[in-house]
Amino acid sequence: GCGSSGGGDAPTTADGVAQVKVGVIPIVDVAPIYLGQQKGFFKSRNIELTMESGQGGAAIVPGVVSGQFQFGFSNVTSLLIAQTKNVPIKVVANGVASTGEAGKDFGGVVVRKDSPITKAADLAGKKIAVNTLKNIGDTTVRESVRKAGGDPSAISFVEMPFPNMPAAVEGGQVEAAWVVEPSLSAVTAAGGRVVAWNYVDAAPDLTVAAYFASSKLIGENPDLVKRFTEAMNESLAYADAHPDEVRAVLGSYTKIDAKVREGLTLPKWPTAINKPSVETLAKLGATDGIFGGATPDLAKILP
Amino acid sequence: MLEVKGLRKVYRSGTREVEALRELTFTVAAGELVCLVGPSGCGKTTLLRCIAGLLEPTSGQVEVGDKAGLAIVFQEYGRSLFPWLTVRDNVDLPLRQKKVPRARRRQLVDEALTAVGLAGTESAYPWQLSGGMQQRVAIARAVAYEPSVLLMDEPFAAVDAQTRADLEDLVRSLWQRLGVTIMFVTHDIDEAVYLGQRVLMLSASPTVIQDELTVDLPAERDQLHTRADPRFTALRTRVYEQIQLAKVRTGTASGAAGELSSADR
Amino acid sequence: MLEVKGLRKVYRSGTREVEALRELTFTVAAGELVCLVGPSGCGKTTLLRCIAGLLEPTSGQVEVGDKAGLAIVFQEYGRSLFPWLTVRDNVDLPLRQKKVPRARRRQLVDEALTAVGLAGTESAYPWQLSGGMQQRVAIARAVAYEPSVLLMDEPFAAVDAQTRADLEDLVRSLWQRLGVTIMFVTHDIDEAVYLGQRVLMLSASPTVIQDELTVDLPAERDQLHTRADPRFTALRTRVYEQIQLAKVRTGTASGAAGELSSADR
Amino acid sequence: MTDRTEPRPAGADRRRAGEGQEGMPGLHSMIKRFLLVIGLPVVLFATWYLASANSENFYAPPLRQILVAFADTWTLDRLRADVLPSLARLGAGYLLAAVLGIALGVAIGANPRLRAASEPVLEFFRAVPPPVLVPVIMLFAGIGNGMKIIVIVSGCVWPVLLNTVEGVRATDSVLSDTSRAYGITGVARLRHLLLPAASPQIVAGLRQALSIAIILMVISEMFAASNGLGFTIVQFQRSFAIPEMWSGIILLGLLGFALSELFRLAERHALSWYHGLRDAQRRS
Amino acid sequence: MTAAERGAPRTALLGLSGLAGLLLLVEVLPRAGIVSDSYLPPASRILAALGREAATGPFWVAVGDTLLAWAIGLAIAVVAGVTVGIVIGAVPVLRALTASTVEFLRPIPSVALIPLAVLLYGSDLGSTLLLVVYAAFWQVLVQVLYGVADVDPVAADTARSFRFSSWGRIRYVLWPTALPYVFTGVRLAASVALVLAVTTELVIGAPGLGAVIAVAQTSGAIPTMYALIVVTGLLGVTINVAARATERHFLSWHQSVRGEASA
Ligand SMILES: Nc1ncnc2c1ncn2[C@@H]1O[C@H](COP(=O)(O)OP(=O)(O)OP(=O)(O)O)[C@@H](O)[C@H]1O
Ligand SMILES: Nc1ncnc2c1ncn2[C@@H]1O[C@H](COP(=O)(O)OP(=O)(O)OP(=O)(O)O)[C@@H](O)[C@H]1O
Ligand SMILES: [Mg+2]
Ligand SMILES: [Mg+2]
Repeated sequence: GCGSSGGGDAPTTADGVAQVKVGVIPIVDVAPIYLGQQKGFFKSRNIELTMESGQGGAAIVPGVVSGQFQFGFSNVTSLLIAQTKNVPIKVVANGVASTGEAGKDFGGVVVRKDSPITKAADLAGKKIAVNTLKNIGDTTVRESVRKAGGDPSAISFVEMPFPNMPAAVEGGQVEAAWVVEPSLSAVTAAGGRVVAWNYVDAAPDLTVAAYFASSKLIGENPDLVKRFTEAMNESLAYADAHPDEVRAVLGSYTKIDAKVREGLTLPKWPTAINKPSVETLAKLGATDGIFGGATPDLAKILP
Repeated sequence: MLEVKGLRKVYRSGTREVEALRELTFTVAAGELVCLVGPSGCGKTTLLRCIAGLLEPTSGQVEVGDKAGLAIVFQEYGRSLFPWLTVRDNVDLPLRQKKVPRARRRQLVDEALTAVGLAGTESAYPWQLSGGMQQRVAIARAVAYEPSVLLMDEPFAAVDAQTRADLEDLVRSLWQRLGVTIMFVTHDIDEAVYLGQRVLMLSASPTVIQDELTVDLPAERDQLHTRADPRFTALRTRVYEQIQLAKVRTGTASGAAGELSSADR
Repeated sequence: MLEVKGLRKVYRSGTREVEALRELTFTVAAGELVCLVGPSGCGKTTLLRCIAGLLEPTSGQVEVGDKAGLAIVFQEYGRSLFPWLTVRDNVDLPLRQKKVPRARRRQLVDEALTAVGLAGTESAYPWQLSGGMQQRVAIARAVAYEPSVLLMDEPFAAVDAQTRADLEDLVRSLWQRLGVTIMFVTHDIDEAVYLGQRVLMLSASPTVIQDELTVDLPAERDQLHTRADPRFTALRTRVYEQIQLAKVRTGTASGAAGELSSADR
Repeated sequence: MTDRTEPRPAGADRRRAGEGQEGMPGLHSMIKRFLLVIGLPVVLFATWYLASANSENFYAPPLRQILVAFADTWTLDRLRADVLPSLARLGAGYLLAAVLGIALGVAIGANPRLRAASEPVLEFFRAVPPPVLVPVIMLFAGIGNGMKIIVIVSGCVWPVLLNTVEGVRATDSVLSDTSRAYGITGVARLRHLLLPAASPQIVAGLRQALSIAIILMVISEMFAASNGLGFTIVQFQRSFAIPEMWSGIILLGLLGFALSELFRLAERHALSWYHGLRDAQRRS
Repeated sequence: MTAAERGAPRTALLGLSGLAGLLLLVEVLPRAGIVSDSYLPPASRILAALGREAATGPFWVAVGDTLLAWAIGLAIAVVAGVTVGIVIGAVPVLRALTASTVEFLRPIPSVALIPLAVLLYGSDLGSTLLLVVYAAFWQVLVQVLYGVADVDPVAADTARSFRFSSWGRIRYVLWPTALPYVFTGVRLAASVALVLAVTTELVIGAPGLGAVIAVAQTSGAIPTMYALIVVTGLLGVTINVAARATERHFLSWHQSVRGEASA
């Protein structure tokens, strides 16, 4: 990988196949790229993919900016924050979206079986776990509470990795937690209840995450970016249409139990980015002050 | 009061095996002062360590009447003082362990340090002292402890002749005053005869008791007259001859080698 | 060959200040054997350390002809041997540093160890030896080094009388054979007279040279006859008296105290 | 021919001059010490400043920007809100680790059997990375300060423990025999022999532990935290406030340096006998 | 048979019994309901998961990757730490000059350097090495510095009086004195290196055990996660056993080792 430190160019083999590294988080959301790789959607466009799994933006964004990775996967709010700081990156393909259906989304706010909290409004003033503070989790949860008529200002959010949340809810260390699949299934299987569908509440068909590249790569190798976007779109569409194959491919890069895999609620993988929902996220973020007073310029970050 | 029966000690480490003591049997009566002489490396230190219970004998037995009242002055004086304690605290610590009242402790420490000629160095650390001074601190510590059994391993090796004479007299007066049982290891034959009621001579390795000598000099001794006594000269010659014999018996002409039996297995 | 001029040494640590040497001036000719006696704590070790260049004098100068060929036997023999090396390696190491060829080294080490009576212990570690044996290893190391200047600080303190006599003869024969310059610190007045061509007597602290004595005994000495020589007795008496005087001059009756001047500031 | 004394290391003289003397030499040596302390860092910072002046790299901004961010970020309020809680947790965790490490270390070092039985288990836990240990700790200790303190303890107890064990094992045999002969046993043996004898090595362990404690303070604040220095730095990193992030790292370094200076003073005091002993023959 | 040889099997037995006690505790805690078994599964289930993992190829590749990163990183850190430590320790001016910088750099957590590492090396071995070496280096360095300061003045004087060359002094006096400290440093560094290797893999996804743990974590595969943690722990135990054996060999002269042989 050190060879490519000069810029965003991917090393290309003699027969014109580009070696591309993509920084992803090994969760359900990125199933399409693995599926697309399996189906040869990338190979047919002369792209040879290597997936590099990192834990969140801290590891992936610097890799993309420095050209260690050609593409990366990140949630939209992080991308918006990056834009306000003028990080030289830009979205090249959609990533994952909410199902838009309360009761059937891949993320939600859960409480213990015997918790007195029964609806989103009850979350006001409670201690809620999110995976990252000042990010998509807390802004959308606040919106849920706000929409339900509660006061979101007194919620205290604590940060904790998703996998730890079931235990924290169960043990009463937090009163509620925003979890996504497969932890969501784990909580409900143990009798926990979902009291708010924050993605659904925030915006209809919310675009949650996207694939991005560095501005440099986009400027210097537009052809590669175009091929990647096409392959990605094909993969997204295919994944959306073939949930069984998605469940199967999950077994190849995660360790989700086969039984759990069957029962998971899968997200949506539309090819188009839902711009109004991104605008909503930008607005919510601004309300909650996570951009430090700046306003994200959507035109600069979205394709 | 102090009984050693069939004592044997073999050091083992790795493939090296040294029989330091082959078989020792003797008794020391309560209140007796016995000197121990023997060639370098014959096992005197080993014997003292066994008596003090610091070393497990390979076989045989050691019985000491009152182990609690036992004090020892080590040959390696430099390493037996606590470098983190001042001279005063080094002497004081065992007394505190013995729960001697504070005022009495103070008195004992002062007396002992004065007796060995170290009044004025109380607040120094051992490593700020000369070799001989360190050795005297170790002696003062043992003296202040008022033991019922006192084991001394070449305690005067590092002090000058005059101080040595003073310390010899100190040991004798202490012994007479407190009735303490003393085992005294020395290389100096004159010293052994001057001090002891009895002199035990150890052979070179493999070590047994080569000879034993009762010193029939008067109980009141002093440096000038006792050493000039013809009986004294006769006794010291006797000890000297025995030690020569011990060396010769081991078959080495130089007399300095061969006290080590090393058995590689 | 060895010149000490107005040497003064004050130890300072914290608020404690000790004037170990007040003012020493003397010369030792090349190939001379000088013995140094003086009360415990008077500064003999300090003097040797200054000569060896291990300690910075507070004032005054030390000049040594050939520093490269200087060897020293420390009073703290136990700590001056490297515990991580066997007896053989301890003796061998300085020779390797001196780049002596391997075969010659082997020979020197074997000779030296045999001379001090330690043949057979080559593969032991120092801490497996008795105190006297350790001291002899340190002596063997200095002897094998074939120095041009040899400083010895109470080298025979921990060995028995017979071994001591052997080692004394070893030092004299070495000195005669190699023409080495030797400064020899001892507490034993007889030893000083028996060994030296000259005896330097240091006073108690604050230390100056109390007296100096040329030993006009024949160059060929042996334990039996030399010590029986009336001249020998006369000389040793002279040294003894001077040392007594040194003690008395400091004004302490016991003669053992007062060699320390501690100035709290 | 006139080789009087060997040239000695300059540092030795310097140290010598500093101790136990007032007036000019003391002041002189203080200035010298100050220059020594400040010298290399100044050079390094200057190099950094010049080398980064025209940096285009988003993640390696010019030092100038970082320094500006430093002044803007670490206001008194910020220090009170984020640094104080961190320091409190750090202090609690460090002290606990020190006590635990020394206590366990003495017990294990003095008892070969206990050591044999406990060593594999301890080594097992030592090899488990704190980030994966945290969930387990959370199970038992919740997510409050207790958890963070335990995380700090779980990481920085090791250097103290290991060094104490080794220090106790290496106690001089003659000293140990002396104690036994004079009936210095039990608690007295601990207080008057084992602890002082092992203290140089214990101090080495404590010093190691100090910087590890700071590191773990940061790591513990990556989980279930809502304030603290580590939390803030991670937050900056995530929100792409890169100059601010670097300024936080610099603050960590400064903190480490300040604490280690405090430590040095304490060590000089507690181990004065040891330093005296070691310096004894090197000084004039 | 010498005492040391007799002692070895017994030591191993005691050690194993200690581990067995830990296993028992982990088995009993969840079974007795003291903690929920969905968050801390009983030891038997963890071991079963471990068995399943161990039967797969990728697992061993991951173990190999981690060990490789660990070994290279540790080797670099130890060599650098010892060299720098002895040079700095032997020259007081250097020690005084670098002290503040060392104290400044030491507490900077490796995790805070992750962006820098990714920037330079992506998620390759290089990243892991950078972080591993950074963390482990200080462990060795500080121990060596303390070790060098512990030289017995009489031993040092002996070397000086016999005109040892600088190298001779380092090789025969400084080094043996510092060796026990170095061993402690290496043992500390070995586990820190392992911790950092796994953590880096966990966070930036460099190939290795850590990456597998991350996958197990995000997948909610609790027993598998614990099984992998057990593997890192066992690696630590193995490394320590090896370190102890070398130590016994090289430090047979040292008080701490010889005391045991004669007992
Ligand atoms: N490191 C030190 N710090 C302070 N004072 C010291 C130090 N070393 C020696 N002294 C003092 O210097 C004086 C002379 O000590 P030195 O060791 O030279 O005596 P010495 O003549 O060799 O005595 P001995 O015959 O007992 O070995 C003593 O009073 C001692 O207390
Ligand atoms: N720890 C040990 N390991 C192996 N051998 C030892 C050990 N300690 C002593 N020895 C051996 O035991 C023998 C007797 O030693 P010891 O120290 O008892 O002699 P000593 O009579 O006190 O001699 P010295 O008068 O020289 O002090 C020596 O041959 C020595 O090598
Ligand atoms: Mg002995
Ligand atoms: Mg001396």
